[in-house]
Amino acid sequence: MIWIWIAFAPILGGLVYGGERVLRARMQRRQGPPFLQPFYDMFKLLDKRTLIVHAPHALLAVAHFFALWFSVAAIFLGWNLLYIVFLHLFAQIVLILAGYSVRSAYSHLGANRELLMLVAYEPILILVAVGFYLVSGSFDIAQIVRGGGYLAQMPLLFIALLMIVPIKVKKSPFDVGEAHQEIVGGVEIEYSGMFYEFLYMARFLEYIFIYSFVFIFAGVSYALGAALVAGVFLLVNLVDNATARVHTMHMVKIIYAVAMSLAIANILWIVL
Amino acid sequence: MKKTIQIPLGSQHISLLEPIRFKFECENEKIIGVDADVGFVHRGVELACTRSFEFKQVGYVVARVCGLCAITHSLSYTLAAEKLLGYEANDRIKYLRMLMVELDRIHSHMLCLAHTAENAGFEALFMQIMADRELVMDLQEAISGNRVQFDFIAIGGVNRDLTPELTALIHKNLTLLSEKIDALIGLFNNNWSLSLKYKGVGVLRLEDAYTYNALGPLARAAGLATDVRVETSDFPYEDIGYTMILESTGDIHARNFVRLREIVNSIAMCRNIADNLPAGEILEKTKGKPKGEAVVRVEAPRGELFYLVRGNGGNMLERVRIKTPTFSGIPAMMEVFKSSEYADAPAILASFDPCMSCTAK
Amino acid sequence: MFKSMFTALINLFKPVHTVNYPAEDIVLPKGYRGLIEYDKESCIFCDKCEKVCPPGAILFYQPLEGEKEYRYNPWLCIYCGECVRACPKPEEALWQSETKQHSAVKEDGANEGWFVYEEACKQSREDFKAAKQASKTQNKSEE
Amino acid sequence: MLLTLILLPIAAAFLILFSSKYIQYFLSVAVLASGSYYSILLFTSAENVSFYLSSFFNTVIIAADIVLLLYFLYQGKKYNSLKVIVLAAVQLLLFLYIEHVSAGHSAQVVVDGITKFTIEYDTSSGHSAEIAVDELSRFMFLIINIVGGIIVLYSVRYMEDETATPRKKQLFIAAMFLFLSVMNTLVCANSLMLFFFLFEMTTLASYLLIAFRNDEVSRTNALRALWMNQIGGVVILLGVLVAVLGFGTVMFDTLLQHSGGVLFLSVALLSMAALVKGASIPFDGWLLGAMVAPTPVSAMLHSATMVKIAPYLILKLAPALGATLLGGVLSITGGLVFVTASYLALSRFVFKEILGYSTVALLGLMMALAAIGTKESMMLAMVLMGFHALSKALLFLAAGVLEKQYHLKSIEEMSALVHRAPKTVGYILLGFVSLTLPPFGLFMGKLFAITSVASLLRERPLLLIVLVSMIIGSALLVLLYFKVSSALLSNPSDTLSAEEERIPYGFSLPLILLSVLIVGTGAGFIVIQHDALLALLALPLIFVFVLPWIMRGMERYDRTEPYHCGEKEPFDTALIYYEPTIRVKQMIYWSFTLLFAAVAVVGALS
Amino acid sequence: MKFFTSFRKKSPWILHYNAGSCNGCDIEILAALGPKFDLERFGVINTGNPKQSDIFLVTGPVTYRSRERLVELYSQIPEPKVVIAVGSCTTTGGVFRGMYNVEDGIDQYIPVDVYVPGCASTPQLIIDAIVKALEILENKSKEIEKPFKLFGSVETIGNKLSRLNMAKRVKHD
Amino acid sequence: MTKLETTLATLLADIGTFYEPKKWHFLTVNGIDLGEGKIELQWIFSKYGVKDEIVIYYALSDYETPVPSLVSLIPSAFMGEREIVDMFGLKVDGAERGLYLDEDSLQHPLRSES
Repeated sequence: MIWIWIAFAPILGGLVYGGERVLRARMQRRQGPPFLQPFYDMFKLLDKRTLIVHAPHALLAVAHFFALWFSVAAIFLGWNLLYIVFLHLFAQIVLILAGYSVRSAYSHLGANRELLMLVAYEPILILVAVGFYLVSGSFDIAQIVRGGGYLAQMPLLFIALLMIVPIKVKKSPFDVGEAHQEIVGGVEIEYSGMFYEFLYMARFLEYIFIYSFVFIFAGVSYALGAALVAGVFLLVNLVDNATARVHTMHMVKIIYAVAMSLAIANILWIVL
Repeated sequence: MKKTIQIPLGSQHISLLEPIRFKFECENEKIIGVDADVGFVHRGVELACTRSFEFKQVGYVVARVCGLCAITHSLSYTLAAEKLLGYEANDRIKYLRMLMVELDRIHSHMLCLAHTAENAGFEALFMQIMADRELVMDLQEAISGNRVQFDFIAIGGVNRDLTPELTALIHKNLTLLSEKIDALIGLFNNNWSLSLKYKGVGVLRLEDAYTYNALGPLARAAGLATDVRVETSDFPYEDIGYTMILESTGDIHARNFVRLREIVNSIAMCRNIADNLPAGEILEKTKGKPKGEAVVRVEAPRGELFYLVRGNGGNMLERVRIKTPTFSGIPAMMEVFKSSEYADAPAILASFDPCMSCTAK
Repeated sequence: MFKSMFTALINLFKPVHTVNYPAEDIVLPKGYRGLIEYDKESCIFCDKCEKVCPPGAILFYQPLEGEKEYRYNPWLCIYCGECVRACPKPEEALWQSETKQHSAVKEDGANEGWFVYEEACKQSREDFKAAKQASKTQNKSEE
Repeated sequence: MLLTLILLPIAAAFLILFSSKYIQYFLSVAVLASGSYYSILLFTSAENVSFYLSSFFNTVIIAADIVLLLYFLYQGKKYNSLKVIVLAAVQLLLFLYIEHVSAGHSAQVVVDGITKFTIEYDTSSGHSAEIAVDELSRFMFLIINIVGGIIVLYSVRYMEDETATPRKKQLFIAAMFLFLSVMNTLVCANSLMLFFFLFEMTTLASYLLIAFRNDEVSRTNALRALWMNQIGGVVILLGVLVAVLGFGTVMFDTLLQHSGGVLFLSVALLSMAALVKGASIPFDGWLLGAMVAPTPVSAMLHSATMVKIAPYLILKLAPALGATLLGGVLSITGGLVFVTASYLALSRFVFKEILGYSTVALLGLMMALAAIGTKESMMLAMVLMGFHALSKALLFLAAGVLEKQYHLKSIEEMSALVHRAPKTVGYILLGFVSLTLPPFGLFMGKLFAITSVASLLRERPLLLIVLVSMIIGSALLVLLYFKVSSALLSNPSDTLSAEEERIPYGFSLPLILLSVLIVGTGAGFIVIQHDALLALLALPLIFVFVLPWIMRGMERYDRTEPYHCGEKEPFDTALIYYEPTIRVKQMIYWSFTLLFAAVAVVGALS
Repeated sequence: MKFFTSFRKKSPWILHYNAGSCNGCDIEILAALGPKFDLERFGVINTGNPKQSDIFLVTGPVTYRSRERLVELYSQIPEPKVVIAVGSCTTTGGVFRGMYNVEDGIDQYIPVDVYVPGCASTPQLIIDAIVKALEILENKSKEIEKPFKLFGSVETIGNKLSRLNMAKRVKHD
Repeated sequence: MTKLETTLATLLADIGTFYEPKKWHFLTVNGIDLGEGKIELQWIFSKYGVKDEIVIYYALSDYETPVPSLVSLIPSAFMGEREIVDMFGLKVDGAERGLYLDEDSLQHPLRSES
């Protein structure tokens, strides 16, 4: 059963993404694309002629996708949260190396920004994991989802997590890594056709990855988890529709000043 | 011995509507040097106006110099030609011309605001302004028959008249629009992320505005009180409730605000015109051929548009000199880019509302 | 920011602005400057429209015998309406309709075909002139 | 066995002076092989041994110490460095005073009346021996002999390209060998006086080797390294003085058996020496300056082995630190050094300096873990030491290759290096990845460190600072390493033909050895820790095996050029910098100086 | 494959380039992306990146300076691709036909599939054109389409093509 | 509109005494080809806040005489100067060609002979 979930994780993420595009359009009072649009895009991309800049660059995108899938699978398998965060870091680094491996200004800028994003959200994710550990006594997700009451014990950590969700799903105000109007998609820029598809699907997996973190805050109650995810999903899109993109350094500063202190305060609260 | 990174912006870039090529020398993402190439849209209109087109056609040709300020281009040319022909338009014509120019200003300013928002990464605001902008686009289409290229002004008058239905439509749409603009003013003032992105970014100081001869909304945002609408006597702007809008900070926020408040002012002027339209012919026959030299300045949405037309009494003109607002704005623009962040560059660029097709002709 | 968030939330329950265009039609306003239409019957072949047209989208082909042929390239036309204003018989011979032109595909030869036609028109004028000249001289010689 | 470890390098050093190139290779391989063999053997035999030094030997050491300090004095006078002179004089006075004081306790030391020239083996005595091999020492032997041996092997090849007289080259290699021996002795010294002597020997070694190229820059940097390290010597002597006055002992183990009283002051002073040797801020200056030395020196002294004295010393003192306030302050200092040094490294552009700063940072982390003082955290500190030595040695050696083969030092010049030197860049990337990413040892160490610190949070909330700095520091290091790789990568196209890169065997063999060790030990560590995580190993496998295999199939795709907005402009990469302003920098230095002083104050107060 | 081909028309991503137009058509493209006309209904994303685009929306009569960029961008779009010339000056040169610095329509340089009339072209016309382009896109083969002219000297073109591994497919004349 | 005659030699001095940045707005440099190799150059200024106050300095010249650059007085003049360099093929110190025209474009298009 778990393996089926893992296998269908990208599709699940695609549905979330499709839903989001519709939702965003409606918030802007547009009709918006069809719900299944991400899948249309996927199939179309498979059909395109593939132009690559050079082989390692193209293959690193594939590696990014699979490494990300691996980390999402680790979530479903209930592994140690810390491993999952670092596996995800591995996937991101692969992408960053890909960004650096072409001689293109935008790709490099995008990779730089991805790195800074990493610096911003990774500590928060680890602190969230530490929070879970302190409350539940284990880093293992399998253990964590058997417990409960996380929201009551670590509300500030939850807010800190909320602050980094826009970074991960590339939503305003923290969509600096993609920043279409500035760096035309950043690291994605040199990909086309099939290899771009891997990055496109990796985005679906990012959705699953970050919303899983939101989900496990509910602990044993799956209904609450679903409600949390839905709520956060709506909230993130509302914020996306109400903010401009901030600078990369602003983002890092905001995350460090606000989210980090919230997280630390919460951990102190648990500990003391 | 830090090396710098060269970031291209253009000629094709998603944040650009028109081809302009910037090459930013950046340290990290901070711009320390700018190189600009503005000649992508050069078509040779000035020469064509004197070689291939007769003076009556030139009005339609120069309108195609720029889609956004089409009406001001044809208006400036027409005024110059009328001066050469010794013709003075009646009040109805003047009012109708002013109406279209102000409507054009509203739509151009709104486009600029939307584009600045888009380039600042605020997609929802872009959509909101574009939706509101459709109100004025519909109005223009109803009045002139086309959304962008109005071809409304001809030598000797205007091509179309205002019917009572149109007057009603103007009132209806502009009332709706002014509510939306009020909401926008609140939004631009209060949104936290917009203030990060706009306030204190891309500052053009007043001294620089003087030194680099900035003009139009850029200059007014820096506090330089210049507006061709008060510096020429071709149109009775004072009669229809013109006020000069000035801001002092000179950043993107100030430029946006100048535009927003000018939209409010233009809406009021348009409604005044629609209410108090004098009677008269809309198209009068003109006689003769242009002879002599005439200079015309008109306030386009981006600033002063300057035409110098010289004719020698023939069907063909001798010289049509077009000096467009963005052409004068570029030195100031390049100055402002320095020491700002690359991440702000698209928004700064859009806030200058550059019009390359004007610049390169 | 919170106000915009609230607006976005409210917008979810408001009707969309979008017009589902190809499925449902957008009504063009009265006086929309659409295609230039021509009635051969009323035309007096004064060539005024051809002369005033800024891009040269109206051309008259001059066959050696018979009436001139009117040609119009809607993909070159800038829809300014100057031809209609120049026409001595507006609304009869030449008028601007409110229909919009459809897009062309390769087969329509929007550009290449017109290049050929421009050449042909120019040639036809010269040929016609030459023929006229020839006939004139012929007439003269006959006389 | 221990004797072999100590004496063999000395013998080799002697022979080197009279040998040609090939014999040099042979000797270094021999030392590497036997050193590794014996250290592994020692490591696997879980037996603690100890030695007593004869009184003659002690006298020799005292004499040597005095000579050494006088040499420092002389050097200070020669190069007109007041700091060196003053510090050397202070050390000399302190040293003589301690000798004078400890003479009263000498009855303990020369027990059994051994007067022979040799070192004698004795396990029966209940007294402390001058040399005692414990678990920690055996682990250090592994690092010193294997990593150090590899570096020596590398330095033989490296010296071939150096512009210096043959005699000087031989001396250099001999010095490297001698250094191995010194380190081997240092990590099993139980006597504080012996430890001080060897500590000063390492200072001398780094001084001489930094000054190897003998130009202006090396000279000033060497002097700076000298006086900064002398501060370490001074605090050690102070610590010894306190120990002697307080407890009447100059032995580590005896000292640590005591409790209360001035113990904490003594321990604090000794750990301050660790901070100095570990080049923690504000002493980072000397390690950075040391990067002008030939690369094997940087690899050996300044990242792989010598600076490891710092965490070693803290680990040695850890039983006394435990859950005390002093331990807390030390671990916080370590954690903050980790963050700050990672941050400061972001503004550097010389490749070796970046490596140097990241060494400072990771040493801070190790010290923090060691100072926490639980069994688990100490074990992790050791693990980190081991993996760090391997990875950093690899990186430094690769940096040396770049320096010798391509004459590149600054990363700014390394743009698109992957095109010219794919293999070297591969090694560098392996080094970076092994320092940050799963499934390699260092990453696993950090991971377990987070777990272990998190588990202590409830008892010791102060450790939250360490935890947070660990997390942020790791993130900053990731930023640092992969920012650097931005310059190396950026390949225009893989269809351009390039000359094949040839790394001489003298260079490639050490690199390969280290890489194999990194991967092997990482895998081994995973197996020991957690069998289930073996799946993680699949990740690098993707890169190593699957991707090149697929790469062949990539021929069929069409190539295109990068997007430049439609223009055809070349693009120069450049690094991004995160430079602190001068005020921030000053603040950092001042606060760390205060923190350094706080260690002593806390030690004195508790 | 037929299965994948059918998705082409459901996800046309556009690249917009202004080759010297008066920006009237450009603002209409922007308006078409706005809420009233909302091109995203058709799955359109304005990617701004040739490598991920299917539809090349060009405006402007091709000025001398934008020729190379036009061709460069065109050749970076992977097949199958459709080019739409928006506005009369793009189609035929429009009012700029015959001016000294323009090239009378983009079909002098790249193969155009759909010509949109209008000066300026309206969002309705642009939507019409995209709908038409989608039909064309669906029936296109994946054969490499090449621009009529490449820039640079002949030698460098040959070099470039062989370097980009395209030489075996594109026979340049 | 006031037209003041000047010469290329005295241009810098004339405009230097005339131009005050806070009073006058520099519009542009204009050239008009008078035929037979003669060219009329115009420097156009307008006054801030005053109705219809335009001052045009003009000078007669030919294609070959170098035109002095006003950039030292008016930094924003370089755009206009580059334009006349392109359009008339004049020589202005410090102004490069190529603002609008490429190598294979029609060179100096606004000359009457072109």
